[in-house]
Amino acid sequence: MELWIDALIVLLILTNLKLIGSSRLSACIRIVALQGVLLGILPGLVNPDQMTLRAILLSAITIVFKGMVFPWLLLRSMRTSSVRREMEPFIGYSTSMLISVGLLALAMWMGGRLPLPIPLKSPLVVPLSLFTIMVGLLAIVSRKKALSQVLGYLVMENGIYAFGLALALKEPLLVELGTLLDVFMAVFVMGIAIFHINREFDHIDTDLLSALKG
Amino acid sequence: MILALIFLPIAAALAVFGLKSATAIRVVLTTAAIGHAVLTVLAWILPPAPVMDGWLLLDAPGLLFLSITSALFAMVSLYVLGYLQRENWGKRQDFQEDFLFTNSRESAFVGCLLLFLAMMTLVTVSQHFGLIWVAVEATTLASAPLIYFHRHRRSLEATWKYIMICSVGIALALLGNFFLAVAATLAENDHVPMLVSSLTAKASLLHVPWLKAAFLFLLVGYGTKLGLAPMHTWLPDAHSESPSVISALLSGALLNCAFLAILRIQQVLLAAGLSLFGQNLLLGFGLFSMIVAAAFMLRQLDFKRMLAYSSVEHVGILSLAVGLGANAGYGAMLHAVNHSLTKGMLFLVAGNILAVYQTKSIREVRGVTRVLPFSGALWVMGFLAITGSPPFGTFLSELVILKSALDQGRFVIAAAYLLILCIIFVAMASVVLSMAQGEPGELPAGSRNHPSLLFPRESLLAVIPPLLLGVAVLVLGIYIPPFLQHVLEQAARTFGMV
Amino acid sequence: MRLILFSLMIFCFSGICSFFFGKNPRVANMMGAGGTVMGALIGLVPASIVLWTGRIAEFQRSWQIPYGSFSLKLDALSAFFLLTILILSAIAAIYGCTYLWDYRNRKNLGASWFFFNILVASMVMVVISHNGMLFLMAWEIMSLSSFFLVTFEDEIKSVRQAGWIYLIATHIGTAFLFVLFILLAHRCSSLDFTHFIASGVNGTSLTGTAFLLAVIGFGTKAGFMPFHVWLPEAHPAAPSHVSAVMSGVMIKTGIYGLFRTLSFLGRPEPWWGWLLIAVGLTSGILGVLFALAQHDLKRLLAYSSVENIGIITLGLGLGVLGLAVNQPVLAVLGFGGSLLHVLNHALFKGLLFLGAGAVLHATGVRNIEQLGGLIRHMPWTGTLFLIGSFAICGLPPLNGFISEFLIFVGAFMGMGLSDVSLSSIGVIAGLAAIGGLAAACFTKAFGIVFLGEPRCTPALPVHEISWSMRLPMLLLALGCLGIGLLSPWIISAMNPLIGNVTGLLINDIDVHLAVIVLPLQRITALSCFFVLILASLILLRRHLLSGKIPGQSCTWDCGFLRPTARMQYTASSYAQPITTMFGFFLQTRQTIHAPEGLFPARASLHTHTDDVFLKRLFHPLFHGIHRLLLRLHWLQQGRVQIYVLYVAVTLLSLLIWNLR
Amino acid sequence: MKMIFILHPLGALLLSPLLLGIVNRTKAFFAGRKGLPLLQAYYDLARLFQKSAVYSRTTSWVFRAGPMVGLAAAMTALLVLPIGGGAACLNFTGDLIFLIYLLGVMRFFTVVAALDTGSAFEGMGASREVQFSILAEPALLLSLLAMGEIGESAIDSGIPLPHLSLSGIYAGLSFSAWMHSGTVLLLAASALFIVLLTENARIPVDDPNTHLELTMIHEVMVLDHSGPDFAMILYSSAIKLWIFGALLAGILVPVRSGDFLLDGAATLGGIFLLPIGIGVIESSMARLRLLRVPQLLSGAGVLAILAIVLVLKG
Repeated sequence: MELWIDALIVLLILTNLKLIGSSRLSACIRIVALQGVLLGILPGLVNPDQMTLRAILLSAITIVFKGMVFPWLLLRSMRTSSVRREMEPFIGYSTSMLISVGLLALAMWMGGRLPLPIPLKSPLVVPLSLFTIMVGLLAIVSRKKALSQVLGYLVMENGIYAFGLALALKEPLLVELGTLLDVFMAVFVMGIAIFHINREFDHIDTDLLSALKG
Repeated sequence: MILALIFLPIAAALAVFGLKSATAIRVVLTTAAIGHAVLTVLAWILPPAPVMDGWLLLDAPGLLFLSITSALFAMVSLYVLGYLQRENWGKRQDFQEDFLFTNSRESAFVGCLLLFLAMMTLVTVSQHFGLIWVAVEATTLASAPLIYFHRHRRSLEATWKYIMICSVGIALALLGNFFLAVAATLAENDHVPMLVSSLTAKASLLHVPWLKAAFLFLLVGYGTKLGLAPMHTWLPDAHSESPSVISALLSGALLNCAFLAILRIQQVLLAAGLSLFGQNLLLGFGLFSMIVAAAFMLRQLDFKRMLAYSSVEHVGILSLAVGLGANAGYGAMLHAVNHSLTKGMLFLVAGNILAVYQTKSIREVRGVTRVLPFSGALWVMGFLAITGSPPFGTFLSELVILKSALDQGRFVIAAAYLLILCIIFVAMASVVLSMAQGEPGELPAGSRNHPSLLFPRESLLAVIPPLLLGVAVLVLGIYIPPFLQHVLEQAARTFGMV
Repeated sequence: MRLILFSLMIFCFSGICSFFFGKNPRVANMMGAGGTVMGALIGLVPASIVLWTGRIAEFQRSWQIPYGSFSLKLDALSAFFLLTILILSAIAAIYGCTYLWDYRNRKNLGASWFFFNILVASMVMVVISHNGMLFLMAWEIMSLSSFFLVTFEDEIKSVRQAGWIYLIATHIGTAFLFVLFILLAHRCSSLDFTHFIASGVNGTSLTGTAFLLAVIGFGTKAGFMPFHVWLPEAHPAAPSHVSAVMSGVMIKTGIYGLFRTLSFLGRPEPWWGWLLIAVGLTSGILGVLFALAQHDLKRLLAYSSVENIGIITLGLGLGVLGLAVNQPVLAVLGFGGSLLHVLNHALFKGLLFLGAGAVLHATGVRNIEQLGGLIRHMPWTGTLFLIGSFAICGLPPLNGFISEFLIFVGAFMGMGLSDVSLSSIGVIAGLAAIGGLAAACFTKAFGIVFLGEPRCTPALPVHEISWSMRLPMLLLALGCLGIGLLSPWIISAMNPLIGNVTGLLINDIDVHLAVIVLPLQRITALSCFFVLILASLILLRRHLLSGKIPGQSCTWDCGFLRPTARMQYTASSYAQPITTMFGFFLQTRQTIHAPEGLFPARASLHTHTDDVFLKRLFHPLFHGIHRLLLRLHWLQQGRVQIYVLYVAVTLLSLLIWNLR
Repeated sequence: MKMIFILHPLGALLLSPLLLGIVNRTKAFFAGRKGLPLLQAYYDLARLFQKSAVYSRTTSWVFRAGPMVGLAAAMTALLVLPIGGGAACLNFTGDLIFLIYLLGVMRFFTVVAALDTGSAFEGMGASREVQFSILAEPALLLSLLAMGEIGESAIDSGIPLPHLSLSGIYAGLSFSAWMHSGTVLLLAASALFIVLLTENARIPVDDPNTHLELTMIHEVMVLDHSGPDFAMILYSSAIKLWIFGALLAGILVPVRSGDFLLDGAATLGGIFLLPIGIGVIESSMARLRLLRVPQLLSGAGVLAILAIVLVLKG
């Protein structure tokens, strides 16, 4: 069982690295979709003993939204907006790879410093989530396109989810649904914003969105 | 009753989304605002019972911030009536870069406004950390379209930054909530519910490292929304590009909500005996924010941006005060009230000036006291109030904070605090005076006010709301009514300060 | 007490009324001025009662603000300042009524009167308030209302600049006062003055700090060098009756504050006295030097206010020193002279500013170099201005001499004592030098403006001012003469006041005052004798010249050549020997186009003396801070990526710092 | 106050013009001329009082008032002036200040009267007058105080705080005072002498005889006065010379018998010797360059300060 968990976690980590490394926008979107699906599976593996209806429902929703709806939205807006297919990073791919490896180490260290009150099946969950969040931030910071920033945001959310779901918090459904809804809304609003940006500027290159300063 | 407070605006919003005719929309807006205000007043008279087994409950700080929000919203909705009238809805030219743009639909605008109100109300009344988070995030989403009311590039850019940065911050806050949950886990299948009350009750059992980490995440997360430097970066853009009414709400009410969220977690830290950890962080952030604000208010070219930075400054003062603790907590509560009223007033007046001069550039605005005597007077008065000169309320709160700093023997902090306040006074004075005084140049065509006549007229709807706010600040400087005093002290005591 | 509250109400009410009647200048004038006069008359009653009897009137109400309580107290000190404030304000109001009339078509007189009344009310409040919060509020309202009065003609750039400097200076000064009061009420739950005296800080290590804070905070308002920078800017900018009030009484509230604070701090230490004397010497000598170098009449008067504040401070320092080394006679004479000079300066500086206002009103010119020969067109103004100048030079038999005489004698007393002697000699030499310089300064001011021939033809036909402007000046002049001739009685009447300040017993004070009263009586006698001789000489001259027709001619000048107005000695050349003698302090800028060639073209010489402290001290300081802060501007680049980076970095660094 | 004290002022009023005559005589003697009669000053005064006056159209009443105020001030000053050990009619604590400020009154009105003519010359003179007085006043004051602080004055009776009033001060300047603190007295006396030369417009500071140099001070200010006005000016300057003479002679002739007449007579002798000294200096020395005068005066100030520091610390 642990084997599977670790494998899954390593897989997630690899998706992060691939996301940072790959240059094609569409590829990135697909990776994010994959991540979403994997995340949906994760809780089931981490604590199989409590596969309540609620947990299952949650996983299902997760997979549906993160694995299908968001990627579909993104791909659609990518097609509608005549956007070039490259990521156009500030920081080169190899450099960002190096950075992300460093971040991975950092995440490991932090995970070590924060012992869980109730040890999980795998000690890697916390580092994984932290790492995913950092990678998301890195994606937001180091990429020019608005789309890629939304991607980064999604990855961040995934990280947070990894944490939340893996710990299967004893929280009423409301909160989780609420959070999920919020994320959905956020991405939705961002999509609209991108649509408008595209209409106003004929590009979604947020690097050029820097008129307001000082 | 609490539910009524929340659902009245929501219902109104839904109604508005359906409506077409402008008058109907405005009627609904006003009625909703007034209703909300009335409900708030009722909440003062007979405290409402907690709802949803303690998830929603109105304690002293909640009541305080709720009333600020409600009062400000009432004023703003009054102002909005005049504002929507003078806005022309067709395509029109932008005055900085001359491209054409339109406004978004009135119904959408008002609807989002009402939703915004509902979500802020939710923040003030909710006791559950998850719920607080949901509400705060919802405020972001509700206010984004408001900032993008004028559909042109700069406002779009501002909106984008607002969404992006705030969402990131909020996401971090979410993680913070999860950390808090971890900290609250006692054993397999047993943990403290995420209610403020229960967390404070069982505070001794919480896991300290996780609690600290949670606090860091929540601080940074909600701090982004609050506008603490260096997470404040979205604030000037959003405030300067959104319509003045929205800016008034953003810095008058929204910041308070984020502040309340941070105070809640501080409350838990206090119960867990970690309050110093939180206070020192808040102190540091507060001072840094003040410094940054001062730096950007010097040689500022855009008066709405200047006001935005002054919000950053006052957020700094607030968190500095909480950091100082003791009596400064009372000062912080009082200052929150004063700042909201004053800043709301200033933004509304800025809206009047903008409407006549058609520019936000400080250099091009001269002789406001001639062109708009009332707005000009209010502008100067607001400046004096916001910089904490007697006899305005801000003076009291800032003095209380200063006194507790000195009484604790923290002379360096007190000195820095005073120095920054003086610098900001200088910066604002040179801006505001240069705008208010002097010979007005020629105004853009179609403005009724002419520098030639000694007593020009202004529309009541544009003057009354800021005037009322200003009077309120003035009164708070001269006399603090006992009931308010009582609630302020209670609120301060809630966060372990007095 | 009720009467004072009543007069306060009158001030506020009339101010507000005149504000609302702003559209009708005549009514606004009537309301504003009338209200001020009436309020002043009512307020004078309790003030004089308290002053003569020494009884203390109090008023206590609780007040719903932190640390606050609405408690007023009218003791002799307050009453004295109250008297000064009310008298001068009322007189200035009468004057302003006519003075402002010319602006009725360009300005909203209502607003001006509103702020004037508020200013008076707040000054009254400052001197009678007995609670820190109340004091601070009144203090700031005073500053703000006077600021709005200064920027009356805000369409002029220099006026805006002046107002700006004034606002900044006074606000920063007030910041020091915040700290001072909080320190005084250290760990107290209230800022009542009684707490200051009771618990306070006296005896603790903070006393010295508190004293320094008071000197800076109140000194900024009073115009101690180097905190005087706002004064020469603001006074010329304001309308003349406002300058009279500001320079005559408003800056004195700073002195009042110092007196008050000293009463909280318990027994002073010697170095306080030394510091005050040093400040006094600096302000006195440099103030009059700068005054001498000015071309603008009102600016000159403003600098001379700095000088007189210096004299007042000398007396104050002497008194503090006396208390510190336990020499009551020093305290009595020093404080007495200082307080009396407060009143005197209010009288003659008010007179001079009103005179300057009359000149401005009649000619529209402020530059001394362009004026001249006015006394033949406006004999009243000229004569009254002469009286004012005579008094401010401290020459007998007018009032200026009396107060300086007190301080002189006090210093003489101190000369013998071991650790006071040096400072006493400083005071003596300083006062003497100030006297000489003041004489130079005001012979220049009066002589160049009113005597000789007009140096350039005035724009509008010069006319004598109306009686409504003449009468106030006349009253002030009479006041100068009266105090000069009635000095012995006035001094003995000041006994309770001095007792209030020094904390000595009435009888002891009488003993010490005896030292000065006899001389004053003789001085009065001699003054009368002087006047007698003068009168007889006048009669003699008339008798000698009777029957003879005095010849009329142009100025003889050794019959050189027919003198023209352009050949007259100018103000700058009159002051030049002295300004060059002290050129080191003044740093006067000169631009010379010397005559060249056999048939030289126009030659010209321009001199300008800016304030050394403003240029060398404050400008660099503020620019330094400014540049330092502008360094931070790279933070806001406009790239959303960078912004998110800030968030991330903050978070990570905090986490690492926390988890390490 | 005994009537006898009136003698001194009256004597001063009568005899002061004589001093001018003595000065001129001395100078004439050194120049090898016969010179004017001793009483020339009286003749001049008489003649001028007879004459009518001529006024410039530029001038106002200030111009006419100047001489009278000056004379009145000088006469009043005589009342507080002791003659040697002999007390003045009126003495009181700090009367020295009153004296100095009366001289200030005199100066003030001379100066404004000069400015009233609107001529370049007189303006120039006025400006120099005030410039020098700035330095002269403190020197005079401090040197007087230094003499007071010697402490001998305590023995004198009747005067409260004798060391702070002229009469008391001068009563104390006996031989013994010279014995134990001669240096102080010498310093004070020399400072006083320099001030005397300045205030009375004497060489090396000023030259009373020339009227047409750009370097004059006092004389140039009174160019336009004529007739009775000029007479008053002449008279008041004579009295001024007398005043300073009395101050200086009081130091240099330390006869303190306690008997008013004796002391007065001795000092009177001193006063009459003084103009001879002035005359000697005037005929033996050239006038200083104007720029040097301030240095001379500040020299006097330094001497005075030195004196007072000596007496206070010694």
